[in-house]
Amino acid sequence: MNKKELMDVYYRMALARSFETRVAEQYTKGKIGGFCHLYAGEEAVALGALWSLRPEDRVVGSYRDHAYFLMRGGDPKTAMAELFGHADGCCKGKGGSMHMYDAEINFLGGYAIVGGMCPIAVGLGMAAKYRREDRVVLCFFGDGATNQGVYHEALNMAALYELPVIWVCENNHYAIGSSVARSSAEESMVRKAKAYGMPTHVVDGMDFFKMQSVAERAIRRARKGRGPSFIEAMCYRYRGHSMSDPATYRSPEEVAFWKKRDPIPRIKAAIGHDFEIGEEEFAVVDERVRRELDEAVAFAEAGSELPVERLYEDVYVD
Amino acid sequence: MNKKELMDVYYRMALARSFETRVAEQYTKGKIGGFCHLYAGEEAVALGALWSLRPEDRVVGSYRDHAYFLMRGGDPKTAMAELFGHADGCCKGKGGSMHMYDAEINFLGGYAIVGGMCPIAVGLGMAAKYRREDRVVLCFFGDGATNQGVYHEALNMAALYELPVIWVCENNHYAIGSSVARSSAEESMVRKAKAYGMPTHVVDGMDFFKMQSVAERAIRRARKGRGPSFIEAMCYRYRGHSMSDPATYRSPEEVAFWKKRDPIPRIKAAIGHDFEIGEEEFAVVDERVRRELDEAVAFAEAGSELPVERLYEDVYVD
Amino acid sequence: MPEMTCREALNQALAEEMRRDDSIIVFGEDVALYEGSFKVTRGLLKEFGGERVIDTPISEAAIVGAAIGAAMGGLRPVPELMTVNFAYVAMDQICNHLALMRYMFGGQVTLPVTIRMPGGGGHQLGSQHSNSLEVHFVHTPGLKVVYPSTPANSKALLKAAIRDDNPVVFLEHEGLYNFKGEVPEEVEPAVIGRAETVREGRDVTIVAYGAMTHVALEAARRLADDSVDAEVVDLLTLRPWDKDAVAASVARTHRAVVVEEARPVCGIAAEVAANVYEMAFDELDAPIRRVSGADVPMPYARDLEQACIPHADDVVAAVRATLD
Amino acid sequence: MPEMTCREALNQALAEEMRRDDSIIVFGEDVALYEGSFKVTRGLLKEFGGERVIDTPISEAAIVGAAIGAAMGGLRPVPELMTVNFAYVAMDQICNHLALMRYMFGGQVTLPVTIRMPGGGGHQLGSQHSNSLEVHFVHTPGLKVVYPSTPANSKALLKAAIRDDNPVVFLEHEGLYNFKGEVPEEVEPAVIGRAETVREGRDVTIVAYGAMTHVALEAARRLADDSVDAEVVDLLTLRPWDKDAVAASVARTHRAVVVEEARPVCGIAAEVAANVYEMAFDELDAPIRRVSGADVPMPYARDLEQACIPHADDVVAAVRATLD
Ligand SMILES: Cc1ncc(C[n+]2csc(CCOP(=O)(O)OP(=O)(O)O)c2C)c(N)n1
Ligand SMILES: Cc1ncc(C[n+]2csc(CCOP(=O)(O)OP(=O)(O)O)c2C)c(N)n1
Ligand SMILES: [Mg+2]
Ligand SMILES: [Mg+2]
Repeated sequence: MNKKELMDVYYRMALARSFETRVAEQYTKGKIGGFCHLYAGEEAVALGALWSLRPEDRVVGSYRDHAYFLMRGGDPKTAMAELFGHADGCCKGKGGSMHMYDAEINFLGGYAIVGGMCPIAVGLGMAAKYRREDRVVLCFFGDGATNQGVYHEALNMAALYELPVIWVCENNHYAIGSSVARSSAEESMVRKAKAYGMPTHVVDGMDFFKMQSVAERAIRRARKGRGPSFIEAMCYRYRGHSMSDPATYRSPEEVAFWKKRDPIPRIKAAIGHDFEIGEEEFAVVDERVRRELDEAVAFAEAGSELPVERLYEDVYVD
Repeated sequence: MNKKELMDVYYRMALARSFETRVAEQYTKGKIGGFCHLYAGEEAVALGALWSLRPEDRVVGSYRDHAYFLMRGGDPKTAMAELFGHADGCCKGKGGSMHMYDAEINFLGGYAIVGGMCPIAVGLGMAAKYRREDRVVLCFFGDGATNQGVYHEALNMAALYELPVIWVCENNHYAIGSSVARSSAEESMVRKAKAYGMPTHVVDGMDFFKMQSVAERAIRRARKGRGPSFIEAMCYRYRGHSMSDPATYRSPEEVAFWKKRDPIPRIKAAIGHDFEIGEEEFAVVDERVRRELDEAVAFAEAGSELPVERLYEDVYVD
Repeated sequence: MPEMTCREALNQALAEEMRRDDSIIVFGEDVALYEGSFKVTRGLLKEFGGERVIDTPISEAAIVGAAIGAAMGGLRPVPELMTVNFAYVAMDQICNHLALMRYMFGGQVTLPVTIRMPGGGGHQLGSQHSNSLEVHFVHTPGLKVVYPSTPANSKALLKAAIRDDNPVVFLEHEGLYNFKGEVPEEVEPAVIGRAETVREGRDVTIVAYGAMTHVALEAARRLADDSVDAEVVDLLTLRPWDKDAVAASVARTHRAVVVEEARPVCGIAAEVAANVYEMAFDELDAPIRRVSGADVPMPYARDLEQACIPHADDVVAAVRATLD
Repeated sequence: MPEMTCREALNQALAEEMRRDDSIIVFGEDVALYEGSFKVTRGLLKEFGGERVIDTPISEAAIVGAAIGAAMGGLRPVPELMTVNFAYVAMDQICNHLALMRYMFGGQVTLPVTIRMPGGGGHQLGSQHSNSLEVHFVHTPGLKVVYPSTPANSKALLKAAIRDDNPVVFLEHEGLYNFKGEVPEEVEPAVIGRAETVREGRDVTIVAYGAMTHVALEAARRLADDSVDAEVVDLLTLRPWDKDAVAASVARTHRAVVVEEARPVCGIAAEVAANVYEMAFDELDAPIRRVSGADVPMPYARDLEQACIPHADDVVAAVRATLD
């Protein structure tokens, strides 16, 4: 990767991280409602996985979806407006935090039923394969989703039909308050996925480069028509499960352990080392992020909800 | 096993086999309705698995349930009456072929939703464990059930809680017209079950002794509180999926291949060899089976349905 | 006009639509090689090949989810669930994904999915295989629900469902697969949401759908022998259902009976009745009678099962009660 | 009398019943160590230990199935589904197993299972997390369905549900968890199936349940300012629901409005209305009005969401319509 690309990596991770900080602020102010799940800490997973995609490739994920949306190129303005429930949000304010969507960038949705997006990824793969389109599908979900029945049905179908689907399991070690060890008889997500006879990879999800390279391999394989792959990205969420979870089930030591592996300083260090980039250049990016997020918040604050007369729109196509 | 026990093995297999022949006759005559799935060919699986159970152990299975019911000690009369839909059937005629049940013998049901009985086995295991009762649970299901989400949820829970559940997968190579190879990315049920970190066994399900010995091991382990096991019994159903399936998707050669491995002649040969038992002794058993089934059919023919006034009984406990 | 069964009519609708539009794919358990548990997909694999007619594992939730994804990917999937009973294991994908995704994503997704599901009682299939699940779908905004009753409307409605850009739950009564009737050479897609008056009459309106339409017609014939002239309205679509047609009929007859095979509590008949009262309270000369399936799990025994399903006698009795 | 929230009352009911009967076990996602997503199971792990208060994986279908098996094994399980929305993934175990097994097996099984499920809208949880699923359960024979509205009846009904030998779907409104009220020192189990007249009045009967009971009461207060004297009946149990109480009230008031948070089509209000007409057609001076949740997937935006949920204004308007 060249310098420009690497600075883009930094930008996207910084944007996603800072976005979550702003979201937390606005949530606390009561501007954002509902359940709100932040991605802070896991940025390298999403960005590494998304990095080698092409615009026409398709992405689905869970309710922890702000980062997917932004890193795929979504506009922070429409994202923030969505969180405010406003008409100019990416889903007109009908979706909210858990249900971002932007057809333009082929981010095809955040879904709030654990595992529920997995068979949808299968169908997207079926469409691409039938149409002989050169598109792959990326599906993000958590460790907890591997205990939901439909997840298994989906993996089996993807492998059986050799579909171009890349399964990205964000193993952040917890499903709300339940650690993997307390909820899964088999703690290794990769060993669990062996039941479907597809290539599997475990990777340090706090390291963008490792994540990116494993994902690239899987994507290339899918493009060649050789079927799905499974990636287990070991990672950690810095915050509680959602804005309302104080996360008392985790020790401060554990949190500190993972914060030491923060992907953002790591990428900074790597870039700094390879290209002799100093703090000033990062500060420029940070400033850009700050400005864009100021604009996003201002945009959201300026908006308003859809008029109630439009409540019944979008239930059916006319 | 002594001679008496072995003759009992023969009796039970012969009874189950002949029962299905009678059922087919009565079905063709229109005395039996609905979906009707025969167990012919798979007798060694059920009997081998059930053999080492104690009366207080509990058994659940699929809709292909006549054999479980009979081999567990159920009365052929109430079984046949159930198939006729009569009030003196094992479920008062409300269950039918797919839903036999007899609390007395701890056969706790045939279930007609593929995989649907698996979590019920988990709950039975939870109850036994919590009560510190020395009881195990045996759960029968087909290869097709391993593609149903809830099956995976159930196996995970059984392993996580170390429950005394023995999972018996009857791999008869087909789910209706779909061969395992055409429906499961991983054709080995045992490899699929590895995802739950419990001991797994593949066994020749056409051989009573092999089946019995593997099951006994699993049962012993469960009794010791060491958790669930998974058994894949390779077997074959001689008839179509149900009475209405001509089974044209299977070659005559394939059927012949499996019929050569028929568990009943095999057990006869083994007993004959070890104890020098001749055809006459088997003929006595065959005669007993014939008489019992004549009685069962006569019993069923003599009965009648519950009066319609009792339609609303059994929906709720008063 | 050629005569054929509902099964054949449905099969023709699938084949004709697939010829017309290569974005249509059909998938489900044993729909391809085995040609369908009820043989509705007979011949499709042969004509359209394995890329368009696909056998799936026994994974109903994933089948529906895959249909959603395939539709998002530009196809027009027509999955089959082997029977409607298995919709219970796919309920989350049907009601909490398919039905609401267009809305939740602010209109950005179009999901032209038609889920075909055989169902209905009367064949001694026992409690777990004899459910009539229409209420669950009709209760859920975002779905359309269609339930044909004859070969001709089976064909016209299935074509309409497939061409509709909304998710359609397409219910087929197993008891009607062998039911014969005339079907025009050329069938145009029906209008989803429009009821049909299948018999005109002055004295009472009988509202029915699916297999119950035939029960209602039989009742009307018997009533005619006693000089009661019943009008029979076949809803055909259960969501959205044709309130105007029903209200107009009741405005003429001043009496109504609603027949459903499904269970009564929060049933289709309750919905129709509640609306008719709202629309035509002053027109009604008697309370609306509901004739529903028995409020019990379906028993296996033949006579018990028959006692759970509405018959012409029951409808006749209900009509008489409204005339008293 | 001590004052407490619904959350505390439910928590007390669980603890008291567990003390009384060691066959009761509680399980579900994050109910033990985390003490419940809504903290209804707070303190239970500590008091009763990990053998009776058990965290499960995210496997709702298996949770319900395990409850069935545990009940067959002699226990009295009280599983929690984190929210009612996830009942969709467990629908087969709830409606096609739990509900019908006793019947299907000819009365040989007794399934004293109480499934607790928080639900209801109003917290901007979006389309997939704001469903009111009562209709699906109420439509299904074999289940009982309970929906309390105050701390006192929450406690009395949960005790009754747990002691009931039938499967009970126990719905808790998330918006009521912090709702406070007086609860007697000693609470006896309520009678399942009995409604309560929470306000007497002469002019109109407002039938409601769950959170809507408070909306109905607020409407009644406003109407009183205009000299309209409304009676409010809280159903408390939705299956079986108390037809006698409702009919008796309507026989006095001659007018009725039914309020539900759930969606209208085949809703609870349709069911109540259809029955009231059948029971008391000649008593009614005006058509029954239904006030239901909007017939759309739930939107996230605050005002849009509020527009989907019945408010006192809507009830007042409906009452006025019946009085015109
Ligand atoms: C079917 C279902 N059950 C329960 C929930 C409630 N819930 C939301 S997120 C969550 C934990 C998911 O954990 P995981 O899959 O590891 O993802 P993470 O939140 O850690 O990213 C649960 C139980 C849900 N949304 N869907
Ligand atoms: C959830 C569900 N889907 C579909 C069916 C229809 N069905 C009944 S049996 C069967 C095949 C099951 O195959 P397998 O599990 O291998 O058992 P076998 O019949 O071979 O004993 C199918 C698809 C069902 N009963 N339940
Ligand atoms: Mg997680
Ligand atoms: Mg099989």
